[in-house]
Amino acid sequence: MSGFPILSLMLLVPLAAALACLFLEAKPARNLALAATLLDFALGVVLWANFDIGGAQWQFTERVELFSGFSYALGIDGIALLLIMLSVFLMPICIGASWKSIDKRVGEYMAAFLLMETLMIGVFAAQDLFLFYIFFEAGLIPMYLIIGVWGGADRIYASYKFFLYTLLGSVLMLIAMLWMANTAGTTDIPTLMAYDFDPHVQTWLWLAFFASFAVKMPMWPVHTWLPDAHVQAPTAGSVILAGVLLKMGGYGFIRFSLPMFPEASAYFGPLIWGLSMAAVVLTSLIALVQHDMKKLIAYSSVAHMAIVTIGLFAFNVQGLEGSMLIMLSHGLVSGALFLCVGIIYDRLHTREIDRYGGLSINMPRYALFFMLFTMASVGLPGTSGFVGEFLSLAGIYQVSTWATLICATGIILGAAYMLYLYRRVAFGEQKNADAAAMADLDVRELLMVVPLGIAVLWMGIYPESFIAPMRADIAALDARLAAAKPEGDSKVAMGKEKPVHEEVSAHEGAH
Amino acid sequence: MTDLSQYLPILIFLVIALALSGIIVFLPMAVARLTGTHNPNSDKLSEYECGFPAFEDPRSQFDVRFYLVAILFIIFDLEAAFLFPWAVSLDVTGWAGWLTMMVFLGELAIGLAYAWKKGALDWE
Amino acid sequence: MTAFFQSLGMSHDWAWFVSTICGILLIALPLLLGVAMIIYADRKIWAAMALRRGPNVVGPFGLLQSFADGLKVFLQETIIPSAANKGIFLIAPVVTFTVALMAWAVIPFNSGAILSDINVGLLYVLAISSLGVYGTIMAGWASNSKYPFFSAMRASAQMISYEVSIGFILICVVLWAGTFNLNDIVKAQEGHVLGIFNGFAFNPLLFPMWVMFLISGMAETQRAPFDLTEAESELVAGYQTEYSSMAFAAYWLGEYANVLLMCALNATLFFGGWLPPLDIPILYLVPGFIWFLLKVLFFFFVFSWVKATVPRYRYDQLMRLGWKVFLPVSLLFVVIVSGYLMATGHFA
Amino acid sequence: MDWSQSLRLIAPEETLSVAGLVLLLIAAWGGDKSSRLISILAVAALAAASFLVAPALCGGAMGPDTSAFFGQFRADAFASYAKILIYISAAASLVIAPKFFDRFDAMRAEYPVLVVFAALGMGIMVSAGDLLTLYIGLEMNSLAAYVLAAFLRTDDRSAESGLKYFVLGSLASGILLFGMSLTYGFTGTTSFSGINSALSSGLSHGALFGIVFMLAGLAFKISAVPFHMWTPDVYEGAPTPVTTFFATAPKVAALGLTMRVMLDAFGDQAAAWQQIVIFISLASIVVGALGAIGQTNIKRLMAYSSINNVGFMLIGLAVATPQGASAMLVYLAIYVAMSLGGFVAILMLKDENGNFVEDIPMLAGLSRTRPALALGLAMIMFSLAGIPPLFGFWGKFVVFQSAVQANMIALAAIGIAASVIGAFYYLKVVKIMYFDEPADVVKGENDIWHKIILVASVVFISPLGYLLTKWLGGLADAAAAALYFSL
Amino acid sequence: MIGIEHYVVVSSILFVLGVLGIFLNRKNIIVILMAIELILLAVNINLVAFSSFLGDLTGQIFAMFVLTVAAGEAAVGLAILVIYFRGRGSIAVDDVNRMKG
Repeated sequence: MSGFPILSLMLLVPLAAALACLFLEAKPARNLALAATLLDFALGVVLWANFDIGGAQWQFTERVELFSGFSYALGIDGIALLLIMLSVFLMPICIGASWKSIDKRVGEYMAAFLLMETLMIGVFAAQDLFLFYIFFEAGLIPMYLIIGVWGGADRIYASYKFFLYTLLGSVLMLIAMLWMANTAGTTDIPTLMAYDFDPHVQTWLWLAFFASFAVKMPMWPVHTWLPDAHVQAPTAGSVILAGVLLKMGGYGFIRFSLPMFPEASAYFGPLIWGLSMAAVVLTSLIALVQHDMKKLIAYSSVAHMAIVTIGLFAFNVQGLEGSMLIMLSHGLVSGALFLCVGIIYDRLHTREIDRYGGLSINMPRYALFFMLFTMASVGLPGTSGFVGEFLSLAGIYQVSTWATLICATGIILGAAYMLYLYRRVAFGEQKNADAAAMADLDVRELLMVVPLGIAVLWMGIYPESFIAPMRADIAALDARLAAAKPEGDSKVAMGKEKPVHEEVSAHEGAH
Repeated sequence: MTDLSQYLPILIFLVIALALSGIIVFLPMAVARLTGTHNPNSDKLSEYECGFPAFEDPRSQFDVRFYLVAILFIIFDLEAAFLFPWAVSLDVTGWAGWLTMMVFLGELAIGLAYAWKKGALDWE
Repeated sequence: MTAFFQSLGMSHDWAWFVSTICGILLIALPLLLGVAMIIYADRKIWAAMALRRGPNVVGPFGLLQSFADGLKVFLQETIIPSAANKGIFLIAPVVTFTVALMAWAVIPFNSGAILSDINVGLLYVLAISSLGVYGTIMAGWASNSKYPFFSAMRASAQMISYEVSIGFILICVVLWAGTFNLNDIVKAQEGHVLGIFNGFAFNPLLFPMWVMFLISGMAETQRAPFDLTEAESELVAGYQTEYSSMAFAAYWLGEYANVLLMCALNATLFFGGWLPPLDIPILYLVPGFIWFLLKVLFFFFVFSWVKATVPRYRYDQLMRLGWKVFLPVSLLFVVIVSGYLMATGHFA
Repeated sequence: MDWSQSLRLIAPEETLSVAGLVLLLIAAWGGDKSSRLISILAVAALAAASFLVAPALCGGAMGPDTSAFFGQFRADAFASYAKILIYISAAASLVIAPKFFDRFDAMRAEYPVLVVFAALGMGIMVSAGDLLTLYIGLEMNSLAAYVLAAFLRTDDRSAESGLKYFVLGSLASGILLFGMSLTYGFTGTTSFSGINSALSSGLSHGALFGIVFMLAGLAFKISAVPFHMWTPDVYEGAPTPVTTFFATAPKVAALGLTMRVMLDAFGDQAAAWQQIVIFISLASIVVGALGAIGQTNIKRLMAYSSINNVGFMLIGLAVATPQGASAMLVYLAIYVAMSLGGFVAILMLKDENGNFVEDIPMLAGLSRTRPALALGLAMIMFSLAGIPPLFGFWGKFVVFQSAVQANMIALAAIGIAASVIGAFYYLKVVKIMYFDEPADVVKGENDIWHKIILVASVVFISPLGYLLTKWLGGLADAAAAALYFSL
Repeated sequence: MIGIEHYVVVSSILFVLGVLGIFLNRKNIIVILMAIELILLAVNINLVAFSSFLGDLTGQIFAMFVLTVAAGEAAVGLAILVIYFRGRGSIAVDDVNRMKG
């Protein structure tokens, strides 16, 4: 496998398909898009299969000096691998989700999605600072169009908000990147990850990156674009937005903020914790009173991402691994939840929770999967959500017990609003005749939710598959952060071999 | 600094000429007042238009060709400004100066030809 | 002259000042007198050509006719039309007349008899004569009357049209003389052709230029056959229609002063100024001033002669002559003359 | 220096002069019937001139060998770079013109001639090594441009735009000249290198005033805030091919000239003018962006966009380093492509009767009725906004990079943050084309030349453009080096 | 003795008058053209004065170029004004408002 530019190929396949789709009629465009995404998924599987766990940190590297000022450099480590896998896994599902619901300008729609896929893979695979930036920023254009053209009634406001918020965040990052490239004399990300910037300057650089990633993530209080964008975006748009685009922020923290500016990260750690705590509680409370299903899930995303950030800034292996797992899990689960919303939206064309009810009666299969994903979102052990949240909280506990306490509250609230949602939608009496007459999942929809369900369960039951590829990278990151690690208040003492398990189970109980 | 003393007589001349023409124009006016010749009335003071009262604003639109002449004059007369210093210093500039000016005149001639062909020089 | 006044006990500066004043008066006053006489002469010549008598009542042979006319207009009422822009209306004749006098400051009447021997005398003359347009256009505009306005437009268009070719004609002269100083231009004409003829006009390359200059001069001064500005049938009396009394006379005088200036320029630039016509020592016994005066009078005769014999041009013919004949031809002659001078090593 | 060498160095100018004069005669004798032939010949002349300047650019010509007529004229790589852009823009505005003017039955033979003369003047501007040459070039360009703006004689807006352009352009020339006269007076020379060495000992107040006035005059010419007010009106009123020309070639020339003057003549005194340029550039960015928001006429929008873009380019000047100059040149090249594409796309917006559509709301739903055109325009808009992966981003990128390299991080940060405001109105155009219900107005047929130019510029600004970064950067570096060599 | 500063002051005053003439004039476009000429005149005074004081001819040559170009500019300006007047029937400054924004 060595030497074969598989990453470039993965970028090229959807790009070429995107261009072709522009010129195609609706039906062939759908088929081509599906074929291309499936092919990319297959390539992703090949990629994972060939990924040498425990081998070199950066694998599948490619480097061509095509440009002046930056280079076409690709390469992945375990972290990137998993996020790429997430992307290529979700894409065919997105295409499937849009199979029927999108009936106007299908070619352009598919082109936008395929372009999106290229850019997402590019973000995770880029090994050059500016190449990363270009992929990172470019995602705005197709997403803007997806929301604006195929979105709901308020789509224009939402698309503007999405675009301008994100743009403002990322241009500041560009300046920081320019400064870094100038100071370090290189744009190579692996090199920069090991470069020690002056701690004083780090503060500014960190803030500039933070501006971008916080908006993208999104962190409270700059999250307000997300509910709007989600509500207005078409189903597949929401899936990809929640599933992958939000992860770019977290990936940015892991790839840039933490390793490149460890001192500044430590310095700003409390800020992050504060914001995250506020986000978890506030957005959960907001989610509790939502009447719009998508909005509810959107706010839940903000809450979940807050746990990610707090885990990231715990400065230990547990926190980092946990955050990564939450990201992966959330990618699957929130995608799946949006899909579930989309499925019933396609039938009733409303997202009002009150219009539904008792769906478990006429749509038992749907109710089953919806429940699975709800539980995963809540973080029920055995589903993907549990592992990540547990590890994250374990990580932050070592640093700040208060933060852990408050975040755990958030998780309880999360259970509340998700279960409340499920109860209102799936149980209770069938108030609405139309809702009661809705058909259950068809084959296409099953084909979309079943893989998601399997993945959720797999991740919950055997997370090692997902932790293994990134273990070495997380360890490296942890080592990089070691010097700046803040002193925790929980005074966790390294005990003997056995009590470690007790400690874990104790927390589990509290959970 | 060039010697400007030769211009002083011109200045004096200007003063005297102004005085002289002032006398010519204004003295009779004063005299007329003294002799009582000054006796205006509205008919005398109306402008001359073949015995009719004026029909229209005399400064209303007039022929655009006057503009054209003015524009052409500005162009061609000012080009001559370059010729004057050239003409007296041809001994210094030599063939290079001559050739340069011929190029310039050639361009001027082309401009003239263009104006001619376009009918800018025709009055009717 | 300065020395003379110094001998009267004045300081040098004062002596210079007084002598300059005297010089100016020596130019201006005879000029006025000369203009008066020349008007008389003009009418006489014109009459003679038409086999009429002309003015013959006032004074011997009517010699005092102009003075009688002058006295008459002097005692007339100066009418300022109510619609006129009063200030400009009154300044206009002052400008015209002043400008007509000013140009004489650099004309050499004799070797050294020049008020202001500046190095760019010719440019000065060109500049001052260009200013003449202002008097005309101000009069036309300030009168606020249709005919004067049209006349002023015509007059200025005509003047500037011919100024263009005059400029190029003068370039030819300057090329040959190598200077702008009128005195030096005169000197450069000494024995210019075959060592005998004093005057550029005898030079085959410059003769056409002189012809054009003469004609342009007539157009420039709005003399017949180019007196379209005062074509009585169309425009009454031209831009000075609304003027009366001495203001009117100021135009009259200024116009003739300009005619005389043109004659003087013809003499100076093409016929050797105060030099005798031929470079023969015996002719130098006659004072230069006399030669100059004779030449000026001769050209004035030509002007009168033309006025008496040539019918008036139409305006389009006038413009065509200026733009389509004189301008290209003079341009061509600049090329020819300078080329000839370069080729013959005139400057070497 | 000998004459033949000088004459060889100005070969492109000679070509254009001769071509212009010959074409003028053809125009006089052939009349408007020959306008097509004249256009073709004019394009050929511009191509020939480009061919003649190319070697100097590729060879990175600099130094004394490129100095003609005792340093009055410089045929170095910098000049060549700018000239190629100018000639390309001029040729493009010739190619797109006939279809436009045919509509008004106003394709006159003088149009190509004027464009050629304007291009000639602009070439002289960027080659100027002396205030005198500068002035001649500037006026040669301006005089032709004033006439071009008023070229549609029957159209009120065109005449008004010509008038405004003339009045404010002359005012700018006057201010510039006044600055030049002061500079001359207080340095005793008009040659750039002479001024530079005269100022090396220090800057007198008079010379400082000279710099300020010159900067103000140049700011007028490049339509930078606070001297930008003529731009929207002129861009709106002038015939669209002429606007295309105005938005591209004179911008290149004026910016090139500004660089030459500021970096060459006043290069050692950068501290004296940097603050002003920084202010001008940030003000242009903000005012250009804010002013565009309320516009409904797409040509006005593009005018504000050009003000905005000039602001970004000026950041490269404010930096006053070779990197900054090089970045500006790269930005210029990209900007020219974007403007050309943008205006050609505007030119292609015609209703079924062939009338030109300039109202932005009329573009509603263009993506459904004319998908290819809408895609092109949308790409140009995103590129103007500087959103990667479109090539417009690269221009901003290099400019900000140079600012950061010169440690002017605050400038870069403010500038780039302000670019977000600009994104708003570019998005508006895209929104109207893509999100709104079709107004179904744009229906007209289009000329093949328009399509070719649009496709060419869109391909250039597409991500494929990045493949050119190395080459373009190399040329710009050589050009900037030439600019700095003459110090 | 009149020094260079006097010339500069005079020319500066003329320059300012010219600029003000353009911006404050609300009446007639011709006045604007004249104001432009005034600016160029100020420039020429500067150039010639400096040239004379520096003993360097360049300034005078420059002044001549300025003169010539000013003439060309005036010609073009008048031509455009005539076109404008034909279309609009007015040369009042306040009427130049077909485009706003």
